[in-house]
Amino acid sequence: MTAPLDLARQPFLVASALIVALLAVGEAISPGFAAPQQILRLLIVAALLGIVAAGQNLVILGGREGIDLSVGGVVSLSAIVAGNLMNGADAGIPLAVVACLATGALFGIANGLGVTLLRIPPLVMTLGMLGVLQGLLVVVRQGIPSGRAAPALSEFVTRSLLLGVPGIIWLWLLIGIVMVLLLTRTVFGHRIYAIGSNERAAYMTGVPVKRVRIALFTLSGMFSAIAGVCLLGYSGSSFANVGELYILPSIIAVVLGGTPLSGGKGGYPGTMAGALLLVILQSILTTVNIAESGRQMVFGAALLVLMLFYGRGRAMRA
Amino acid sequence: MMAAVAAAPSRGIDRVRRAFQRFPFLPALIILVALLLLNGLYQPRSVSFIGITGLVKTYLALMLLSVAQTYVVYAGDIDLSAGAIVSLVNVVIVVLMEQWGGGGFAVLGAIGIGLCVGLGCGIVNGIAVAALRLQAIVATFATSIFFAGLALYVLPVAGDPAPAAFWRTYGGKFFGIPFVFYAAVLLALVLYGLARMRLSTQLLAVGDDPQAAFQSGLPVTAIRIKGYALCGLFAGLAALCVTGDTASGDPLVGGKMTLFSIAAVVLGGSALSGGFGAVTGSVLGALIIGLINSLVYFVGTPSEWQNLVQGLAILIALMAGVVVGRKARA
Amino acid sequence: MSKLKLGGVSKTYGATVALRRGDLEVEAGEVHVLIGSNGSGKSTLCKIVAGSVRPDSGEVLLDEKPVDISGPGAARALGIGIFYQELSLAAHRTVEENICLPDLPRKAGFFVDREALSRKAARYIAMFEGVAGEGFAAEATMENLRPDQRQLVEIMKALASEAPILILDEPTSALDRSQVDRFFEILRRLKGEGRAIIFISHRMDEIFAIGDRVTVIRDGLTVGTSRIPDTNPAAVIRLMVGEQEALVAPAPAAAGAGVGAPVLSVRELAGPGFSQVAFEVGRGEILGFGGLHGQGQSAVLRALFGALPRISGDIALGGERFAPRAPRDAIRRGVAYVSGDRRRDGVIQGRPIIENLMPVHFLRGRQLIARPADLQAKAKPAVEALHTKLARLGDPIGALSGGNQQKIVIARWLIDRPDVLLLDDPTKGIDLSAKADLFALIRKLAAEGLGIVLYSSEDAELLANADRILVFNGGRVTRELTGPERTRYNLYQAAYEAA
Amino acid sequence: DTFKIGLSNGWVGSEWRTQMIEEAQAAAAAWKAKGQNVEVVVQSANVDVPGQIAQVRNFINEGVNAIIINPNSPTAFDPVFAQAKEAGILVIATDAEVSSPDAIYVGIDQKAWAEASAKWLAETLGGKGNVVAIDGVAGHPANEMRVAGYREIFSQYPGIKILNEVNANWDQAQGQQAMQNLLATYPDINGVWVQDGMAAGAWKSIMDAGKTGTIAATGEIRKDFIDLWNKEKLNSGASVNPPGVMASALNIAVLMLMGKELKQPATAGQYKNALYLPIPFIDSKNLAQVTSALEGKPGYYSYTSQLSIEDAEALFK
Ligand SMILES: Nc1ncnc2c1ncn2[C@@H]1O[C@H](COP(=O)(O)OP(=O)(O)OP(=O)(O)O)[C@@H](O)[C@H]1O
Ligand SMILES: Nc1ncnc2c1ncn2[C@@H]1O[C@H](COP(=O)(O)OP(=O)(O)OP(=O)(O)O)[C@@H](O)[C@H]1O
Ligand SMILES: [Mg+2]
Ligand SMILES: [Mg+2]
Repeated sequence: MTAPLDLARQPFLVASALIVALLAVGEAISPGFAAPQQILRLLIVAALLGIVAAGQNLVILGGREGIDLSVGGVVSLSAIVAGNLMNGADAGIPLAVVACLATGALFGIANGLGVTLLRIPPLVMTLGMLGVLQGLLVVVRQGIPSGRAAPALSEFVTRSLLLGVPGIIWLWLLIGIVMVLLLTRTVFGHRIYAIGSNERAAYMTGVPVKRVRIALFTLSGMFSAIAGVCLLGYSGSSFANVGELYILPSIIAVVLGGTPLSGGKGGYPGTMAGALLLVILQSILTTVNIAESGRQMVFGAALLVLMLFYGRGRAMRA
Repeated sequence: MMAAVAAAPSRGIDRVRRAFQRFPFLPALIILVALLLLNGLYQPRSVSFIGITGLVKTYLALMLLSVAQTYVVYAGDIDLSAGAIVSLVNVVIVVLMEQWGGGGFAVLGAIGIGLCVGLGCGIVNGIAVAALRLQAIVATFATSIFFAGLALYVLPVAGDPAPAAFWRTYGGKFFGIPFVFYAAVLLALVLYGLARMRLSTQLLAVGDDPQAAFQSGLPVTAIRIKGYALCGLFAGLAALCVTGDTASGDPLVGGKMTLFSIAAVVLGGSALSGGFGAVTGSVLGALIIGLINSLVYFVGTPSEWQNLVQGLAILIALMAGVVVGRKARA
Repeated sequence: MSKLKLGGVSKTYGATVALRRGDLEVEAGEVHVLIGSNGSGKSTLCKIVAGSVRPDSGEVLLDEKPVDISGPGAARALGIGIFYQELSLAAHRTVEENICLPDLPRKAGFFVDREALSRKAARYIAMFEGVAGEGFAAEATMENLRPDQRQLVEIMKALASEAPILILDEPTSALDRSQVDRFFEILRRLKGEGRAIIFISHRMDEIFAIGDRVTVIRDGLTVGTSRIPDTNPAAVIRLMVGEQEALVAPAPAAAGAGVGAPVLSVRELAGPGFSQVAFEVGRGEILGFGGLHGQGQSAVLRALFGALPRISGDIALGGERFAPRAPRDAIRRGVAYVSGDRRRDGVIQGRPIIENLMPVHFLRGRQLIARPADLQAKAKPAVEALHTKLARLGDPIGALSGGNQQKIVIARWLIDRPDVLLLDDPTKGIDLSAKADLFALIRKLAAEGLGIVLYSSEDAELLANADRILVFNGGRVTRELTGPERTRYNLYQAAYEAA
Repeated sequence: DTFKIGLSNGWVGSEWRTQMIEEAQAAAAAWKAKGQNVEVVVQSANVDVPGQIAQVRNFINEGVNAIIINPNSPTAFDPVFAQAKEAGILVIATDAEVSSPDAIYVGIDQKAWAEASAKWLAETLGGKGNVVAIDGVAGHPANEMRVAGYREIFSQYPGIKILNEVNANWDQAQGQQAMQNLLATYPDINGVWVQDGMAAGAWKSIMDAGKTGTIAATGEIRKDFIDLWNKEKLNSGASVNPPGVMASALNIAVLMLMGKELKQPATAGQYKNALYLPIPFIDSKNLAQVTSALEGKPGYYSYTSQLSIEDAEALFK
């Protein structure tokens, strides 16, 4: 109907086709790879990445070279904060979730303010912020009681909640629906695309450019915080630097999902497929018994090939 | 007719503005001088001859890698694989020098091959980004994984020693002056020459507006590939310095340098969006990172706070550089 | 013998046919005018010749020999130089570097020969000596230049190719009269040297002043070529619009008739590039801003819209104080602003037409939710009022021609009716029929009680449509022309006399 | 007078490292009671190899008496350690061995560390079964020594088959994901050899798959894991790489600065400069004792041991 969906649909189909193909490859290499239980486990891992990528996707859609490298730091910090606040007790979950969302929002706002008010390029601002967060992790870990996940949280992430599907996958699905509605059916969504496509024109038509952009970075921080809490549930206890792994993969998931880094077009369904694609690829490589050097070379080359499917830019001479 | 009236009082401001436009690295220079003074204040020996020699020895590699990064940033591109190229070249030359016996010719031969490997990696990146039109950030991240895997294949575990002839040269002195200073002077000359190359202007023009450059008749794809090739070559040179300073092969050695090289480029006043900047600034930016790290220690920051203070200081320097540079130019 | 000949070149972008069948024959020593309404395919044709667009079919002959133009570089090598409508300049490079960019003089193979570069650029800079304006210098960077100065650099860059064939795609759209005059002198000299020149403009007077022959393109088809002495504007327009009746300019407005209470009044307004500006606009009135290019007219309009920082003075809207800090403030109070620079200020590229129409409504209607059906219903009337040609509201805006894009940009202000409409050279690069539509609509809006301020760089347009004209010079209003004073003579006199 | 000792740590990505520094600082403070003032200065940050070389250069500039370093590379410090020695500075590496002839290594033998747990696993499996290994960062020397260690042990048991070895970069979550993928691919795993914090992750996947009773896997030494071990009655065994190694190295450094001489010069290991410390082992036999030693400590706290000043003195003439 409206264009955001139209634009999102195509890459989504491409990525979905690739997912099926990769699952077939995985099943051929090691029987049992595409069994329902294993796919659910892959979905859990993909959900963690996909939630981080939701924020990344928003920031990228907003244009002006939008990118958020600080997601890794926020994920780590939030996992640690959540672990300390819940300290293995279910009663601590609400407080932990609220505190983490606030923390994520705080750093997101800081990023947003730097990018809009001081007009620091997002890559620079969030790279610097990542350094700060990594430093902060070291400080925060000093003299803390514990970093254990509450049992209910672990259950939510790893055990079946409904229809045999774990809660985190439902959460991811919910986030997916909210993201699609947000981007296509709200004024805020239209404004995101507008500032991502032509910030000046958006400004001249009354879009509160700065506020929208700050909101995008804030949401990115909050999504990373949610991912951090879930990651705590996934691994049972918090530990340092868990989030670093999510920085570049979250960007790749967005790109594989058909949102170009230049912003202004694309959507979240593709990103979800991109995240799953990435996780499946990594899993296949884990199960193949070759040396790590070989795994890395295959992974790098495979990423390049995957990007050829839709990550390509416009030709100079059309 | 209008503007002529207001010309007189603004001439001084105009001159400042022009200076910042011509020398985008001025904010970096100011920060660098301030940091040198502070380092000297807290630890006089750190700015002694020996201290500065050590600084240059350690950070020459990052300076070169930042220069490498600058050439792709000129064109509005970026190279996240620069650090992986450093690792790859490092292990290639160390393994070759060992296999060929570690003599003078072995060292020179290995250096030659190493630089070719760097160049080759750069060209691969250039083809992926410019010819295949993949987005630079993600494509070079993918190639970085590939190069890192290759490095691991060449040398599966860190620790192969480089021949003494090699690192003793790098760490040694000639006529009482440390080798690295000769290298730094040579680097300055090379950069001066490169700044006058047609390629530099063309890269900057491409960075300003690739479509416009293309329509002007510039071979945009070839220019961007050349930019990446230059980047690979300088990453190779950076690897030589890493090898000289660490005297060994390590397939992981360059990994963390990539982000620092980008930070150095920004600290040096170049615009990541392309079209504007100077390699001189990136060299200063690399030194700023080094000096911030040592200053944080010299002022007596408790160990658990060091990372945070370093992170904050670099963030503030980045923001200050961007803001001051823009204010001064506007 | 023709210097350049195009035989049936065509180009489609997805569903959009940009050029159906372009035929053109240009001889050495002539200025060959290309004319056609917006989106008729002129620029596409030019870009095909210049190698920056790949044609789908057709052939290009140089000196009656077929050539393969594989890219802009190849075109240059074949002796084709071009001025791009959208310019092709590097913002952070200097004037002289930009002039020489396609072919940097070299030293020792790899290095730039700085002296040769300066010498070469100086030749072309000298051609516009005296008309280039304040701040124009060989060492100035593009980002510090005004739009007209940038256009001059693009002209110099095209001239520096010294190509036997020169393509000039709307090179005068931002230039003022003195600059155009100088440029035409140069063109006449080049013509004398035997160059073949393709010249595009929407300004009829320019076409008849400089052209030798004129070729008309309609909907991507070449529909005819005539010698300029054998034709007249009316005939050309008839060719452009086809079977439809040629559109006549609307009758001059009834000056002052039916002007209501002041809706916008301005006192002592000062800001970057203007000062001591004062005026009132009544309901139903179209107030014109005239004068030479860049005398502060646009800046005043932007200031009224809240898009310029650091202004002083008093503005009142419908009698109430008004101090906009951002366009958002102005929009909320019912001020609308249409910029002629649609690529920069107007169009949200790459997004659907509907999304381009709605942002103002979102703000004025205090909306949070965007329901597609609701949006369609609101957008339709606004689009239809302007006779916009489009397939579906969900199509990307890039599928429309420039003129139709501009209509969308205007239509977005009509969904919620504003009180004040600020038009900042709104017809730049718009074809004649679209202009006629637009001014009919503007008059209608005025009649409905809007106060309208119109700045136009085309004097005829201003004289025909404004009830009253304020002539700007050096950032101030130097003369007000009302009623029968609104003559071309008075306008020029006020514009050219020293401020 | 006071000995000034610089502690250099090039990675702060785990609590183990923090604890290592804290124990070393505590050890320095303990010398005061003995009448010897020891001042420690610390540089501890995430740096790459060149960055850590810069840390050492800072210490040299500052004129410390000794440097104790947990190095990011085995060989990269040769030149800068030579420079330190020229300046009369004692250099001791800990946790990871260095090749420099100008330094000594005080710490555990990483290979023996891996051998101990591999041996436990092989014995627990009765000398036969399918084993997978989850390793740290490929190319990292400590990892490679450990890999060599377990491979050597497993090769001595003809019944043990290594199905696959994967790298999870010493990251708990990656260890968990790797284990999950391995479980899906190989339904018949009997044993898992996994290092450090990744063990907690691997065990989580094993528990999620409901295979706690059928799989034996190596463990780790943080209190959280020890608690889990007790609670779930895991079939596990863990070699201890105590964070106290730096404190041990510091005690040795102080004694050397006092001019004392080692009874047995440090000549062990591949670089002939090592002084190996004993490697404690945790299995079901001493689990209770370890648990009580960790009583009241935070979850990330690692089971530790170190050479006391007296232990260290005993090594000197
Ligand atoms: N005078 C102007 N003309 C054109 N574009 C502008 C102008 N001023 C700002 N912009 C564009 O709009 C962006 C945001 O500007 P602005 O400061 O007004 O934000 P805002 O949306 O009003 O934010 P806030 O909600 O904080 O007021 C700028 O980065 C710039 O690209
Ligand atoms: N890159 C493109 N992608 C899609 N459509 C395009 C593109 N370039 C041009 N078009 C379309 O092709 C048609 C012809 O465009 P062109 O720019 O040649 O018109 P023109 O005659 O130069 O118009 P104007 O007078 O407005 O400059 C228009 O409908 C335009 O929207
Ligand atoms: Mg055109
Ligand atoms: Mg504002």
